[in-house]
Amino acid sequence: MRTEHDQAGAGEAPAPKPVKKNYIRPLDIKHGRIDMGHGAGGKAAAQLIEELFLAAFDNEFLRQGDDGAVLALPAFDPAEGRLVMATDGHVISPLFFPGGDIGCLSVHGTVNDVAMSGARPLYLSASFIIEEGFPLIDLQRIVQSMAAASREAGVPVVTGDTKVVEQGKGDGVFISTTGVGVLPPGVSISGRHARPGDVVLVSGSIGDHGVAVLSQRESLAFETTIQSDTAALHTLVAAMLAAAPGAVRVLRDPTRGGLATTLNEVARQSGVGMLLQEAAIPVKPQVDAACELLGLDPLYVANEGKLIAVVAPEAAEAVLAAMRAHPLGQDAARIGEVTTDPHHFVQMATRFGGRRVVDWLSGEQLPRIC
Amino acid sequence: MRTEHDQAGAGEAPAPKPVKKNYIRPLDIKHGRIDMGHGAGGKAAAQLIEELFLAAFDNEFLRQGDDGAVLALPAFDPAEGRLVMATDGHVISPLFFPGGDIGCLSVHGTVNDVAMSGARPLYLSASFIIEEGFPLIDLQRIVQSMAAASREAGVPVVTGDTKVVEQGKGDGVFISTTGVGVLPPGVSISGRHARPGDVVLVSGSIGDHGVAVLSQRESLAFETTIQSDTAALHTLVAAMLAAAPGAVRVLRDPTRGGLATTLNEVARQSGVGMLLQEAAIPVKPQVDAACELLGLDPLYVANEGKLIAVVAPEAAEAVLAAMRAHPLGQDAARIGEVTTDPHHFVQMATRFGGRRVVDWLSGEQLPRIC
Amino acid sequence: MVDLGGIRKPISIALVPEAEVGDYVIVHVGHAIGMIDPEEAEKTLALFAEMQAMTGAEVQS
Amino acid sequence: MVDLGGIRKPISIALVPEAEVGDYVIVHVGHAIGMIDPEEAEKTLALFAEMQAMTGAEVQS
Amino acid sequence: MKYIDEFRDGELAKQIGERIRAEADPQRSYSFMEFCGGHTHAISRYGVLELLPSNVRMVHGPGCPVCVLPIGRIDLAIRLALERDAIVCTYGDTMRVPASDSLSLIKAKARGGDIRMVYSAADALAIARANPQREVVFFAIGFETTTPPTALAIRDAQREGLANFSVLCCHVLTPSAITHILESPEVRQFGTVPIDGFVGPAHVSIVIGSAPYDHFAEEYRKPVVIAGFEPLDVMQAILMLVRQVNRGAAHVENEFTRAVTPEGNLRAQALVSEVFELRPSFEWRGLGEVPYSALKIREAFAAFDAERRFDLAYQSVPDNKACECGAILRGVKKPTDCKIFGTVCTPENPVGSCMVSSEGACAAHYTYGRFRDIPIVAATATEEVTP
Amino acid sequence: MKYIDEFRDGELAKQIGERIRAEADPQRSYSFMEFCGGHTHAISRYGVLELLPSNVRMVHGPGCPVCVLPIGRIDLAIRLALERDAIVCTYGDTMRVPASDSLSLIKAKARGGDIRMVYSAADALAIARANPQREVVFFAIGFETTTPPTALAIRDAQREGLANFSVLCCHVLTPSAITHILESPEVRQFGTVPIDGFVGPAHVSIVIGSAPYDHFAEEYRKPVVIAGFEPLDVMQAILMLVRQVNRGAAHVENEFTRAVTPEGNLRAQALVSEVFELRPSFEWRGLGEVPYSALKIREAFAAFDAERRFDLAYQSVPDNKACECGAILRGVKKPTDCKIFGTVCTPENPVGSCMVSSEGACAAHYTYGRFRDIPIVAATATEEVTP
Ligand code: SF4
Ligand code: SF4
Ligand SMILES: [Mg+2]
Ligand SMILES: [Mg+2]
Ligand SMILES: [Mg+2]
Ligand SMILES: [Mg+2]
Ligand SMILES: [Mg+2]
Ligand SMILES: [Mg+2]
Ligand SMILES: [Mg+2]
Ligand SMILES: [Mg+2]
Ligand SMILES: [Mg+2]
Ligand SMILES: [Mg+2]
Repeated sequence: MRTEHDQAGAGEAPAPKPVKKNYIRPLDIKHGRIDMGHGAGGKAAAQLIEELFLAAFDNEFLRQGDDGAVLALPAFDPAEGRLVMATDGHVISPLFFPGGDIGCLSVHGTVNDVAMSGARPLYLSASFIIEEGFPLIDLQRIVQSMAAASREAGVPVVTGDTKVVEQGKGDGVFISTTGVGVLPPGVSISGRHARPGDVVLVSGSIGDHGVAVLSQRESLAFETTIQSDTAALHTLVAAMLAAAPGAVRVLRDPTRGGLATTLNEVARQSGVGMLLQEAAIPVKPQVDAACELLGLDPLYVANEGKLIAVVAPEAAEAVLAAMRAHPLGQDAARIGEVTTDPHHFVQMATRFGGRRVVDWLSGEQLPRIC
Repeated sequence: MRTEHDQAGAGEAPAPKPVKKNYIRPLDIKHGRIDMGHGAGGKAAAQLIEELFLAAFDNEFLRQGDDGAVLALPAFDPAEGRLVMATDGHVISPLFFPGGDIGCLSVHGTVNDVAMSGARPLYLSASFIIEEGFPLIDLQRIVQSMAAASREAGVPVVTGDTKVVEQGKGDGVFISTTGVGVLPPGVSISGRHARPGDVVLVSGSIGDHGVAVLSQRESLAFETTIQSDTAALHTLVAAMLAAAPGAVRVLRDPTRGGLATTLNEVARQSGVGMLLQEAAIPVKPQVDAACELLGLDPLYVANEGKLIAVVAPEAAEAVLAAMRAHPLGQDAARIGEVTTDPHHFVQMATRFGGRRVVDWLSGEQLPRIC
Repeated sequence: MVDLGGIRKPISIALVPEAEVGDYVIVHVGHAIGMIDPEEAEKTLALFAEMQAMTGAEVQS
Repeated sequence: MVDLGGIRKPISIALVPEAEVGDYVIVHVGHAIGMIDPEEAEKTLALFAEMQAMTGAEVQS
Repeated sequence: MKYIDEFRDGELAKQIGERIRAEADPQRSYSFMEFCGGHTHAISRYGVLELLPSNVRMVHGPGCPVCVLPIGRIDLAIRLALERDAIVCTYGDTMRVPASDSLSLIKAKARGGDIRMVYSAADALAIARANPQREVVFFAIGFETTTPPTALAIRDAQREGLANFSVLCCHVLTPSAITHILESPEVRQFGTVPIDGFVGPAHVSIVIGSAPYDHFAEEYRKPVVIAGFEPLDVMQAILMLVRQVNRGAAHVENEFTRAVTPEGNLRAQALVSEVFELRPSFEWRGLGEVPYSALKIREAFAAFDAERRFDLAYQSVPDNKACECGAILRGVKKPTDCKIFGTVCTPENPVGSCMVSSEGACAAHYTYGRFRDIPIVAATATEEVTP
Repeated sequence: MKYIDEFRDGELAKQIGERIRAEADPQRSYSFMEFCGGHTHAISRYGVLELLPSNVRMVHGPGCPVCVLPIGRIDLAIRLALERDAIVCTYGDTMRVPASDSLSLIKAKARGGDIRMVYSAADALAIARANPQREVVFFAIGFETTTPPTALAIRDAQREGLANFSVLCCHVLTPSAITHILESPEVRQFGTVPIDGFVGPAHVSIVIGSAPYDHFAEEYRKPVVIAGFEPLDVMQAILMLVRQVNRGAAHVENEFTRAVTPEGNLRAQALVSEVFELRPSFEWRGLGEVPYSALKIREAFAAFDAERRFDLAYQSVPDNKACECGAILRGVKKPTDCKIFGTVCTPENPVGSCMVSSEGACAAHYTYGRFRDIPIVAATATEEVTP
């Protein structure tokens, strides 16, 4: 009788069942269709990428599995550095939100993906897919915001493309940006490099962007003074790398799917577990409240100006200090550590004193907020 | 009385009026909206780019005005080469057409834009924007076609992104690809480099792609054996450059807007005119017939595996021979020459013995065929 | 209009029309379905505190 | 179904029901609106050719 | 956040945990069923189980509104969207519940159905106003908490004369479900489910009051403690249940006095009985047909009843054979007893409805508790408060 | 392409050109109006003008169906799309004609109007079948050539009982327009427009036959030569006109005997008169109200008449003040006489309707002939066939 309920009590260790193989049903390519979950940045998205995209394109660069690819430039001396390339499509709705718009977002998002490899972002390209009927005044506002973000980041938009689709075949404007940058020799940062014992840092409070965007959704409409955190993080990265050369193992911006999904990605890529301290994770009270009201978990809400870093334990304080000295890292915090875990679980000691798994986002928590 | 009708007769030169300033009404940003014409690759698109995008992003790279930007890589020795970056969004409808699909098209289109600078294309990124409900089987077919095209071209897709938009906010799948390549030292090819006296070459018959795509449109549906010419042209470019180093001044792929629009772009960029020989322009009989039936002009129909080249007159024969020796240039032809013309008109001596202006595409001749 | 930690959102009080500005309500699917009685809330918290005292006492013993 | 230089497209022949396979028709907005009389076409071409002969003669003179 | 943060205090939690440990009789075990999904969620999300001694066990009940929705009902909603071209509005989690033909509302949406997630019944009404040329159906699910807003929407639609709005009513009743469990053979005859008491619903009780539970306490000799949805509420309720069990008592206590009164929200109750009446029988997923366990729309509001408007005939559809949801909802089995838990059935690809909502027993265990099944992690991860 | 390529032969063109040069009296000038846009297009696209001697001039007539459409009619179509939520189907070029409020059909589409380009009236019918819940209006424009397919569509819609299809009929009549020009004060009284003859319509004549032109030839003493749309047809017709003028003749000749008979397509004519009847008056852009110059749908087909169905009231709207389209359509002015030709008014931003279709006088000149106005280019570009 007792074993029938052993999930309900914690102790008196009944022989736990061996874990089942981490099997998930493969995509039903023959009958399946894309649904919103495939775009939410969680497990369904990861599965789609693995079983459909990676299976087709398979190459050493894509297999790096990071948000930017580190490349060799055959004509150049590799001792001078390597090229990094990253791309992101931006399909956010609404296009304008407190603290930003799709324009600056599309610059920051890609600058950050390049920066998360440790590279210095140099150039951007932009592909616009505009819906017939889109007001020119809105387009101008977006493009000007993009230009301002690009100037501020020092990363020019050097080439672009514009397509127009019929009304009802698009949604205002989609912007796909691609960035290239140069990775200095000796820097090697990747989601694959986390090791047990490493420290997990976050550069500031989480969930601001997603809450700011959701507050503008017609169906949810709530008032908040929260603004999107959208920002280019490459100078913060430079400061961190300078503070402790060689100690930063992983950098990633927790965008779609939020902190939880990003850390799960890293855990899987590196083959490790993580243990987070809920009490240490910075969340603004209004973000907490909005999540409470909407039934969301801030760990899964998108950020556009935050990064997580996995650093060697001995350098953690130095890196943290460098982050806090940077305007975009003032609220940086140490939020957990990397553990040995063949199941690659990200766990969290709750503020309440319990412990739980912080899993990948599943399904679609928040539609199209980045 | 006579002067009132002097446009009707050619000779007896009545004092021609001075040409009016090439003024066009500026965009009405305040009240205007994007219409399908802004995406058709003609003058309206050019105006949008100039008055809205260029005005905001203004930088030396964008001002190059070519389909790919030639960049400096600060960390590297410029004597080893320069980086080239190009991007294109692909929004074609239907997604599958005789001779190809959006997948291979999105590889060829961007490989070609990189190649048209004279660079060797090295890497591609791909951003997918997929409409909810899109069948996985179609997505797989597209991605596999893309992978095959990329492998065949030797240009891997090294990074990507996938977004999903709600039904009615997209159209199956949009693919934005960005390519980077390396431009060998000493190569300088640009739409700005045409000079009077130069020779205009085309690598084969025009209009195949557009006609193949249109034949699949539900509303037009006609039967043809014409296939899209979609192909990666970088090896053809390499052969041309090897045949006459330094002699190739302009390379461009006449995609949206067709041959006519591409040549007008070059004429404007270089500040020259052109005189084409209609009889010399290769057009397949079925393409001619389809255009006759649909009221189109093959000069404005898109190509995806053709290039135009402007070459120094003394090297024209050598370059033409190199083109004809390449499988993708067998039907290459010399179709005209560059003239001095402050109005930057592209003119054409008709097969009929007359002469006409071959203007930019205006409005939307063919919706979304690349 | 409810205010939760600075987040303000319009909700229907058709089900608790007696709610006034300043009252605390329980919100479910966009509707206030009941009010919070501050006195009772304090009592419950006091109960917890009492427990703390008790447990604390035991731990000391 | 019309065939023009290898392009085949279905059109309506409701306005020229007498058209048969092999006939040449004039197509306007998806409809055959009339037929081409091959004899008359030849006559017209002959007229042009005659002209050519005349002009040719003049140029020679 | 006032009246929230205070009830999530980790220090207090530890103290209450120690109290429970101190008062629970080590010679026996205690099994309490939390009826509500809200409690299931709180227990999982805050890690409440780790603060409990090992002889106090929580059994998940059938109180997750999404989990008890039978396939046949979702099929009706899907058909309205796909075959009748209606705009179907529903609450978020309902979108992912598996239905027939490998469909779900979200997949039906991907197949072209106009299916919209709403935050409240009033949003569905607004959609109906904005689309006068379309039929708009609100797929209404939930217990006594979500019923009053649905009743309001129907009443407002009638007042406005909104001709294109209707409700596919799937509202169910908490007391009937509890009775059904207590009447089930496992509990009554075989005694295989040793439920020693209930953590009573929070929000439901705000509406219906605490009085309706008196019946169980008396009839089935089970203590009930109505508790709020915050983790301290749950812990306090567990302590109160332990004390009742220790005393051999079986009455209704109210931990949630700050919001729950004996009589409940009378205005809401009146509105509900104006619009709805008892349904003679309704199928619950896992529990089967349960007599007088649900509501239907009264004759006076028949125009707004999607079942009448579209002449829908309910067709029962058996659950996936491997799925143990039914037994889990009755407290007879636990998620890990299901052969496909965590492998074929995951939150991304739920096979049963318990894997859908984070209030579902399987999803809660998968998402928050899974590490506890896994030895290698459990060894380093359990931070037990050893005495 | 049989019966096409033969009529585009450059060598023959040169010969006919020399013939015209040889026969045209150098002491006088010849002005011929090509009524049809199809001829305007052929002249421009193939560069026919360069093969003519300088004393033979071509005047563009009002035969471009898009150019003669008055603003008020396009406004009606736009309003059907934007205010009545109808699907409006129309032929391609009509999309870009400027209307009131800086709109055009393409801009109305960008503002959310469901406006679709069709290749044929039958496509509009197919759209109506596919969208039974929507009103589908075919915005029917054109001369006698496009009228029979519209009539067919209406008749088929009636036979099928297609309840959601209607036609906004703007079909106009060629003979009325020609008469109107010949009656205009410039031509009749002031003699400022020396039209010496007409190149008669190609496709229009296939339908109406050559007989209807006999009237002008007699009444106004103007020769008419019906010509095909290929460039050699046009040149041959010009030669035939020169010969008539030289002889002082004024009769109807038919260069297009391969397709045009004296009586025309009787079946098409019968169909048109079954469905349509004469409109007492119709506004033409540039020509103003012209009595009995257009068709309307007969009472028997009233259900398919968008004007009746939507109770539309036509409202005349004046053209842009700067626009000289009216005078150009009457042959009184030429495109370069317009102050905004090629500057404010371009094919991308047409101000007047003549700048829209490539058959329009202004667009044709802008697109194909503009270099001839420009000295520096003309110097190198004119390849005249000097005698
Ligand atoms: S794991 Fe899935 S299939 Fe198994 S009981 Fe739970 S919901 Fe049903
Ligand atoms: S140029 Fe434009 S405005 Fe002027 S007459 Fe022609 S169409 Fe009218
Ligand atoms: Mg990226
Ligand atoms: Mg990114
Ligand atoms: Mg491009
Ligand atoms: Mg839209
Ligand atoms: Mg990233
Ligand atoms: Mg490009
Ligand atoms: Mg391109
Ligand atoms: Mg990405
Ligand atoms: Mg679509
Ligand atoms: Mg190009």
